[in-house]
Amino acid sequence: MDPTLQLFLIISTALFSIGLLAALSRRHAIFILIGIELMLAAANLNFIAFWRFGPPPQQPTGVLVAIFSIAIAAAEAAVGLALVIAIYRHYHTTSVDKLDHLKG
Amino acid sequence: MSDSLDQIFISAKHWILSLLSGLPDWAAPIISSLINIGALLGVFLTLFAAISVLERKILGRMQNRYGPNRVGPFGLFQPVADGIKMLIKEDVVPARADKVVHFIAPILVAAAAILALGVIPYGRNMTPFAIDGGILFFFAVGSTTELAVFMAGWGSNNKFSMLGAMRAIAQMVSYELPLILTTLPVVMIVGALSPDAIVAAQDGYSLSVLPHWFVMTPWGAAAFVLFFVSGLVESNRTPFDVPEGESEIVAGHMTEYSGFKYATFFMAEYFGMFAISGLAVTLFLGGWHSPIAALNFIPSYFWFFLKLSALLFVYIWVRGTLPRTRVDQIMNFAWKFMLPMAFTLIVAAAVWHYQGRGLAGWLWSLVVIALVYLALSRLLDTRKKFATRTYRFAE
Amino acid sequence: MNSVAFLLIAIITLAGALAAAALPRLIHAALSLVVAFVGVAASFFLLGAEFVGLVQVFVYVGAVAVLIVFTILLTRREVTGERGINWGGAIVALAVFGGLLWTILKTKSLALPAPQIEPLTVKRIGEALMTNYVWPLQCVGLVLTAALIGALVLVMEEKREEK
Amino acid sequence: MNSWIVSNLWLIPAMPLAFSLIILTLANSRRAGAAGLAIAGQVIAFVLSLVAFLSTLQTPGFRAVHNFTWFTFGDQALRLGWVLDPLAAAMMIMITLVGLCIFVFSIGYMAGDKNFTRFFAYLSFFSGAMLGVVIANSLLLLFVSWELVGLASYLLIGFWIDRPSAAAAAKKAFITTRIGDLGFFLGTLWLYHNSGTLLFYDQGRGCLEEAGLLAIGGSATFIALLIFCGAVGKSGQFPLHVWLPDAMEGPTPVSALIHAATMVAAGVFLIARVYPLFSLGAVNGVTPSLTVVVSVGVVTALMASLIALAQFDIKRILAYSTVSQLGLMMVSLGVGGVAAGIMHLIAHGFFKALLFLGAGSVIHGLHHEQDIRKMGGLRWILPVTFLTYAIGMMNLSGVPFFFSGGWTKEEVLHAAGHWPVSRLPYYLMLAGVILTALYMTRQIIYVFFGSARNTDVQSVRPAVFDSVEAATTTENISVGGTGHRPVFHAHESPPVMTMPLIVLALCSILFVLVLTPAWPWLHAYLNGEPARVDFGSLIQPMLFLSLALVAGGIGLGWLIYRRIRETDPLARAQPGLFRFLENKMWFDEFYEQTVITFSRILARLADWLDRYFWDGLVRLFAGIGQAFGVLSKGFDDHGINAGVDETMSGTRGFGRLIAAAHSGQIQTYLGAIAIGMLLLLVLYAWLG
Repeated sequence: MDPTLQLFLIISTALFSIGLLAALSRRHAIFILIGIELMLAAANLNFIAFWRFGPPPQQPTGVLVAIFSIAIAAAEAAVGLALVIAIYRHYHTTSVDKLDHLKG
Repeated sequence: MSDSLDQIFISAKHWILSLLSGLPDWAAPIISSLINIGALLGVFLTLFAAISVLERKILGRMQNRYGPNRVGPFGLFQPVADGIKMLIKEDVVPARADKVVHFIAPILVAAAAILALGVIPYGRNMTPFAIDGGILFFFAVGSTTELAVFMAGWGSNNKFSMLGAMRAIAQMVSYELPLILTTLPVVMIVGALSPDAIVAAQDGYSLSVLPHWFVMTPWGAAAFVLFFVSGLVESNRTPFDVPEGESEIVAGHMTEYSGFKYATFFMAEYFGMFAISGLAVTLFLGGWHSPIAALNFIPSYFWFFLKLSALLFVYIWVRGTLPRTRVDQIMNFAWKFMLPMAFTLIVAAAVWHYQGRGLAGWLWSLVVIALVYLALSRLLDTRKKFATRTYRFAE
Repeated sequence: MNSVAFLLIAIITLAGALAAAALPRLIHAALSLVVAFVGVAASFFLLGAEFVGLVQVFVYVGAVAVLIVFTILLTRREVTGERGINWGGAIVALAVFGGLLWTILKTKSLALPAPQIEPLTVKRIGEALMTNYVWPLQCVGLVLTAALIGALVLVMEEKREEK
Repeated sequence: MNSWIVSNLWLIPAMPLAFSLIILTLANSRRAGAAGLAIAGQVIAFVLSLVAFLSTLQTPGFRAVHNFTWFTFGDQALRLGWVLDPLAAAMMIMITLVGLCIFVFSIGYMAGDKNFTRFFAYLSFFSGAMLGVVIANSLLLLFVSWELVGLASYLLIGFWIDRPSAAAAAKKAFITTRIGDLGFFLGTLWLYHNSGTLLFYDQGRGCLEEAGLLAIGGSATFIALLIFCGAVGKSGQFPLHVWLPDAMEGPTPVSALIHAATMVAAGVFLIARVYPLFSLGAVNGVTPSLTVVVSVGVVTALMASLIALAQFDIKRILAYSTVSQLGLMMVSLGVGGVAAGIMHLIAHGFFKALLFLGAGSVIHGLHHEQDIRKMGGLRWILPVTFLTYAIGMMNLSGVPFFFSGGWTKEEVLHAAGHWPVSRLPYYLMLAGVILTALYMTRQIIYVFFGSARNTDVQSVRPAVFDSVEAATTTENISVGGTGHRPVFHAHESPPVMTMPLIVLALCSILFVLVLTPAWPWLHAYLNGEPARVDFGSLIQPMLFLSLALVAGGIGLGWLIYRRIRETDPLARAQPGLFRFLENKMWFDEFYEQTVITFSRILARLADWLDRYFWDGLVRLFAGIGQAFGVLSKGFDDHGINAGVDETMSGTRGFGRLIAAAHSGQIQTYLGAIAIGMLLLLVLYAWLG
């Protein structure tokens, strides 16, 4: 049995949920970034899967969007990690629990 | 006759596969891959053994001493003795180490190096893992090395290891950019990421003596030099061996490794060197093409390994000649000279292309490179920052 | 494309991801993340998008993972920051997973097999990038440059204050 | 060349102005640069003036204008322009040449001043502004330049700003001339109202040409008189002459520039320029406005001569002589001798600059001593200065034959003698000639002859010069700055100061060549006629008369002042009269008692009004406002605030409720987003 689109979608859903889990339940700021990277990877997987299973002849749109999204993810990771370092230097913590200056 | 000699290994592989024709369908590609892997490992392990003893002998020659000359004739069995010594040594793991990471690191390093070797065409039809984006695969796998080095440094839980790993990652990340950017002109001119296509593009001769290798063009020659220097850094060789400089931080990220794990690191380093040199041969030195049309009867793999050996000799030569550079010098060199030059080469290659790839393009791209080189050397001239040296007591 | 490979890749990917989300030590989580990324890259290979898979390995393993690891090193002083798991978040994540799964399973039209396609060469991708998608490509280049400079500024600013 | 210089005539004033601006940007230490730039600007202006002058020689009565539109309002266009005619060309030559000499002289005179660069910037500015007056072909452009001249004179008279007397003199000069300028401005407005143009010459449509004069008609007298007010102020005519002697507070080169080339010449030039306005509707060459000009000129000339007789400040004597000579020029213009007036103006420009610079040289040599009673016997110590000064004195006194001043005075007297209304001005002028010779003889005897009367001056001998230097150094600090150069063995001024004197002396003598009745070239040139050579007319009866008068004046002066004692001979003979004259006929006191007192009373009245009347009104309104305020506050407090407070507290309570949801923790927000997404998903699935 060859894997169907549905299977790939389930995998990506699982990946997304695990990313969400990491982003929501862990208190270290880097874990949130890890979670976000996982969610992005899940989205990329979706793009590629939909491209692959689309009716031929396919335009390489899904692939290109995935490439762009990887580039953006790299930028996001760079800025996000720089932020983590800046926050760490400023507040001497990386725990998002303690970063609640926006508390209403 | 020469063709059959040229394709002798391919024929052998097909003969083995034909012997196993009884097996189910899905097994054939696996067997084929296994044969490739086996051949690859066999060849390069042998080469590793040979180079390890040759390096010591050549270095000895350069430094006015004998190299290893006790084990076997001319000391040729020295690698065997070394191997046995490594294997029977105690495998020491520090008590506070992160054991899993510490264990995985050498495997990952070696795996990356071997994988990188897989995409290089060693002869006509002799590419173990021929994929469309071979160059990209090479670098993707190569970039894993950094992570492995980090794991080694971090997993050892040792300050020297950590420092070494940091140094290694810093310089590898810095030099990965020029390394990749110098391949770009070639990729651009050929229009493909596949090593086979790149080698094929360097076929042909002018006047049947001047091969159409990319190293014969101005941008190609410059790119080759830059690539070679970046390769030196990537494989942590002298003069860029600060990550594992014995006199500074013991052995860098390998400090806490012993026995077979250390041997694996050692082997991975040499494999990395082979891979970089092999890629340099593929990209700039015409791969397995012979230098003169008349010598085409000699099998392709012979030419490849001849060029590879020549490059490896240069590696050893450099190691025996140059002192170690400082960390800040390495970084400045990467960001202030290598990177701008690499970008320039892309422009120069474009100029070459749009001038018709002839003599005019040759000259124009030389002009571009020379201009930028002169400008950079003016800008980066540090001599004026120092006062002239005066000898007070040594008149 | 065969199901054995798919199964293997799926297991590796999900295991790596789960480890990345749940391992107590940050450094292990980061390394597990690399495994998950490699798994995703492998599934790209499986889907016929070799180039994207290579880029995925190249960018995530070669760059992002190293960055994360470096950040962990630079912010290592705080070891006892982790105080258990926020279970509310876990429940939400589980609920989202349930909802999405239910939706996917409910949609019958998704259970379609892969059609035959001509292989997607790097040349095609390159041509698409340089023709139809040249504008987004430039934008991405700009974004990357801006992010690079922004990251540098973010990290440098504090350093100067400390002096 | 011809058309080029006409369309680029603006360069002549623009060069000194531009160089002045450049000098202003220089540092105080760039002395050589400042002086060099100023002189370069002047030289360029001089060369351009020469070019302009040469192009006016082509035809007699040459006149070329270049007009352009400055801006347009409504359907009216305000047009400016410049004119090149013999009058302007001759004036330009004189101004640039005399200015050049003064600039060069200033290098030596101001050598010790710490604001050397500023001085040259102002000088250059002054010269440029005056050149603007000369070339203007529009009353408005003339007025603008006129006011720039006023500003420059203010800046220069008050150049030594740390001296209160200089500041006061600058203010006085500025305000006094401003009174006249008010009249000038009103006249300008009236002129514009009537003629619709301010251009002098505009192809028959200018206000000095047929059509324009026709449009002005009967009001010309009033317009002319109003414009004359400006000239009175600028040229120091009675009754606005009081600022001119006080302007001596400025550095001596400034006095020279004001009295010879620029400022006071502007008034006379203005009358000459708008002469058609004055002579409009003349019967036999006489109009009411011209009669006023003559009267004012006569009064000024005589009064100033008399005052000059009793002054002791070397520069003040020269200042009053300027006032009297200007009166003479006014008379000349009034009686119809425009060319004679301008000729005298130009000749006066040369010799008065010479006299002032000579006085400056004396003052410089004596370390800023200006009292002639403390001088004497200087003819051996300052030989060059003495010789040139004597030439200047001869010019001013009106000695004919060799001195241009004498010939031009002849011309003026000649014109006055033919005035049809009355012979009185003529006779009074003759009396003025005697007086002029008298006071100049007095001055030169006081300064150069006899023996030194003051210990300070006595010690102006080489042997003991250094002790004087030490004794007067303290004074010098306040005057010339600290960098004053000691002149131990050079009793004469340096060449940079004596060279201009010599050049000016030569000019004033050589100028005779174009003045004499034998070849009245300048007269003809200014009148736009070809000149004739006629040696026969060289000898005229009037020449002997004036020669006799001058000789009488000088001889009388020699008799009276031959022996100088502690007090002035005239003071011994007529103490009351002398005191009257010495105190400048009590003009300042008179103004103090009348004009200034009146304005002070007015000011007190205004002050009282401000304090009590207007302030009371303001207080009243303020009280009303306060009352409203109190009322409004009560209403606010008890009416509106209560309602607003209720609303606010309600809002605040609600806000607290909402804020509780904002934990500030990113994960809460992320979770909320996830839940929201989930809900959307469920909704979507539900509907689809």
